[in-house]
This record gives sequence, C-alpha cells and structure tokens, in this order.
Amino acid sequence: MKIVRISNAAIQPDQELAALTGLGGGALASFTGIVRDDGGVTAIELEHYPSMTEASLYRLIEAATARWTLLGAVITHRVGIIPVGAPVVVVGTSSLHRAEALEATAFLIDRLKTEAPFWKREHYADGSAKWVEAKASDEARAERWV
Amino acid sequence: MKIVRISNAAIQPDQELAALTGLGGGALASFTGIVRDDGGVTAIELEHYPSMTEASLYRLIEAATARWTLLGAVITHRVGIIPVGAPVVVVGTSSLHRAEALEATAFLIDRLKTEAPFWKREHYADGSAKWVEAKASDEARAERWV
Amino acid sequence: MKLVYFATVREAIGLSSEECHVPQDACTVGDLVARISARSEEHARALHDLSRLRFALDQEMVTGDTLLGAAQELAIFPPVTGG
Amino acid sequence: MKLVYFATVREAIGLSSEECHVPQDACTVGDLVARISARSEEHARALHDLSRLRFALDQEMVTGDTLLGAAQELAIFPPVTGG
Repeated sequence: MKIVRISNAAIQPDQELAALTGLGGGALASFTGIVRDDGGVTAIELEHYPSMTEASLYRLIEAATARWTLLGAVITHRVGIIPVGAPVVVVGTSSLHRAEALEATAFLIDRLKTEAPFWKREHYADGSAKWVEAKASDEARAERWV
Repeated sequence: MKIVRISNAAIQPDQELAALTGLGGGALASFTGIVRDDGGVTAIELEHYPSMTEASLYRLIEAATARWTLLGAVITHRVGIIPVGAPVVVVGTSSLHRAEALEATAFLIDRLKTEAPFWKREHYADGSAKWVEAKASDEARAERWV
Repeated sequence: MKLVYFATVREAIGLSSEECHVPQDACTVGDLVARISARSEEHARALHDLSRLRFALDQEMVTGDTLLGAAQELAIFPPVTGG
Repeated sequence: MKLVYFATVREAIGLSSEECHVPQDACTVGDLVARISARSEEHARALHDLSRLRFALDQEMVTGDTLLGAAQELAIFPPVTGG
C-alpha cells in the first residue's frame, strides 16, 4: 500500500493516515509538518513541479520499502497558499514492529525535504513575501540515510 | 502540555493527538501500537499497576522534555481486553522542528516498553491465553537512549 | 508493608496483594523477597528466580539491592510488556 | 528541448518555461545552462551561480555534469524547501 497525494485543499492528517490501519501492522508512525508563525509569517506558499512531484514522492516510498519491511506508506503534501497552523505535509508508515515504521517515517520526511521538488515562500502581514532558503541542517539529516 | 491517559475503552489516535495541534509547533510526530493477529491471537489483555502507571508515564514525558525541546507530549495507553486491529498505545509529541518530535516519539515508546508497568497476555480462539515474554530486542532499543 | 503482585507472579502466588511484617534483618528488597518466598510452595515457585523478577518500591522501579527504608508498598512482577 | 523554471529562477528569468534548441557542442546539463545564460541579462543573473542551482532532466534530479542525451525537458531551480 503506497499512496502519494498532492492537494491544493486543506489536509486532515487522520484521513490521510486512515489507509494505514487494517493492514495487519502492529505499528503505525507518522509525521505532520505544520505552518509555523515564524517571525510574523501569516501563510506560506508552496510551489511544485507538477509533472515530477508525485513520481519523486513515490520514489522515496520505493526507497523506504527497499530498506525496511513496511506494510504501507503514505505521503500527502499540500501546495498553494497554506495558512499558519495548517498541515503542509503528512507522512505515515505501517509495519509489523515499531523500529521499521519509526525509522522509515523519519527517512521519508528527511529525504522529502532535500529531494522532492517543492519550494516555499513565506508571506508576511505587510504583504511582502520571501523565498525560504534551503538549510544545511536538512542536508545533514538527509545524509544520515545515505 | 503533558498528557497521560489510561483508558479501559477504545482509543482513537487522532482524538488523543488533538491536544498537540495549536501549540505553535511546526512538527508533530506520533506512534500508534496496534494489536496484531499474531499466530491466531484474537485479543490481548493488558494488566497494569494502577497506582503507578500514570506517574510512570508522566516520568517518561519529563525525561523526554528534559532531553528535547518539546511543546507538548501525549501518551495514552489502553488496558483490559483489546481486540485485534485496535490501538493499544498512542504516543505523540510536538516541537518547533522535526528532529525533536521524531526522536522524542521513538524515545517515549522505546522506554515505555521496558519501564511502564503493563503486562500483556495473548488470547487465542480456543480460549487459551499466554503471557507475553519481555523481548531482548526491546531492552536493546531502550538502551540506545541511556 | 503491603505486597502487590502482577501478571505471572500474581497468578503463581494466587493473590493480588497481601500484608507483610518487615523483619528486622530484611534491609533490602532482595532480603524481603527471600523471606516472602518461605510463605508457601506457591510463593517459593513464583519468587525463586530473582533475575526474572522486577520490583517497585512505593511505585518507583528499584533493583533487588535497594534499601527498604520506610517504604509502604513493594510490588513484585515479571519484566514489563506494555505498549 | 523544453526548459522549465521554478521559484527564484522562474522569478528572475520572468518565465515559467521556454523552448531551446540544444546546440551540438552542449553535451552536459552544465554546458546547456551556460548557453542559456547568454539569452538575456535576466537569464545571466538567474543562472550565474551553478552551485546554487539544481537540475532535473526529464523529471529526474541530476547534477551539472549529467549528459543531456535525448532528454526532452530540463528543469532549473534552487535547492528544494518543501515539507
């Protein structure tokens, strides 16, 4: 069970993860990324590369299932304008035992941050906007999985 | 925000985790343990040490918040008879950035498995029941956090 | 002192809890457990292998060499298996 | 070949995509990007620092030294920042 979804509309983490239940797994791990009110940010805007995005997320899931025995994995990423407090991304995995689901979930979000074709712009109350710079710490976390 | 709950009734992971949203965090990680149909198991039965259980889980959350900067943490554990496919335990954490929530969630479930006063008995279709033995692999995972 | 038993220990002894007078010469958890084993054949069977037992003194996990002090409750149980 | 631009690259060039004839002597992604920079001042500004650019050839992430081969689409963009 491998599900990738790109959504322009608000995402509900529990709905995205619902497909992971009932697979017979004993462990379900998930990560949800939420827009933070970071120094006056009112919303973020997510641009992506439509013809590449889904395939890129699917490849991440393939890499995770090659590495760990998973019963299922889900990645849902929202695009467009996303207000503070709303989920941007939901990653979830199911496995028989907990180590696999916990590690695969961390792997998927770490690699998504450095490999999936999304770009984030922060919007401020005064109407200005600023592209977010890639972080060296994200590169370092992704490197852990190489 | 530190919440510990022991429940005799069915638990809904998303309801248990709801308190973690709206804390201003950018990251929410969670783990749900589910009863597996393991070699004909129809249900498990969870015994616990009522006067110790909540304090023990609360201490785990204290240990996690001493180690990582968390905005919130939740542990809900079900006790009594729990059918196959139902959640046994839900652990969730919220933090500004993802590393803290991902690591703290793994820490909490790993330590819960070796330190919290719960004992599990498997029930089979023929009416028999068997206490689950503690696993060396759980000890090993908990040791990683020492 | 109140003794409380859980899981396989509770089943083997056939009791959830019982009272116990702490003898003068029982200083540690291990000492007291050795005394409790003498209570019956069931106690002896349940408590003979200390390495397979875990203890909590006043609801805090402790090891066999912990001093009893003024504790009110000793819990004896197998390694935990929750989650 | 189709060129597609995203985020800061798209904004600096002022286009989401454009067509481009691949010259005979442009063998690698880096070669082609160097040729594209000559198109305008905006292209030059957007593409001058290869170390701050990332590339995808037919929707697969590649590095500047990757051969163009028979690829149909080159995407040029800054390091990704999703999640």
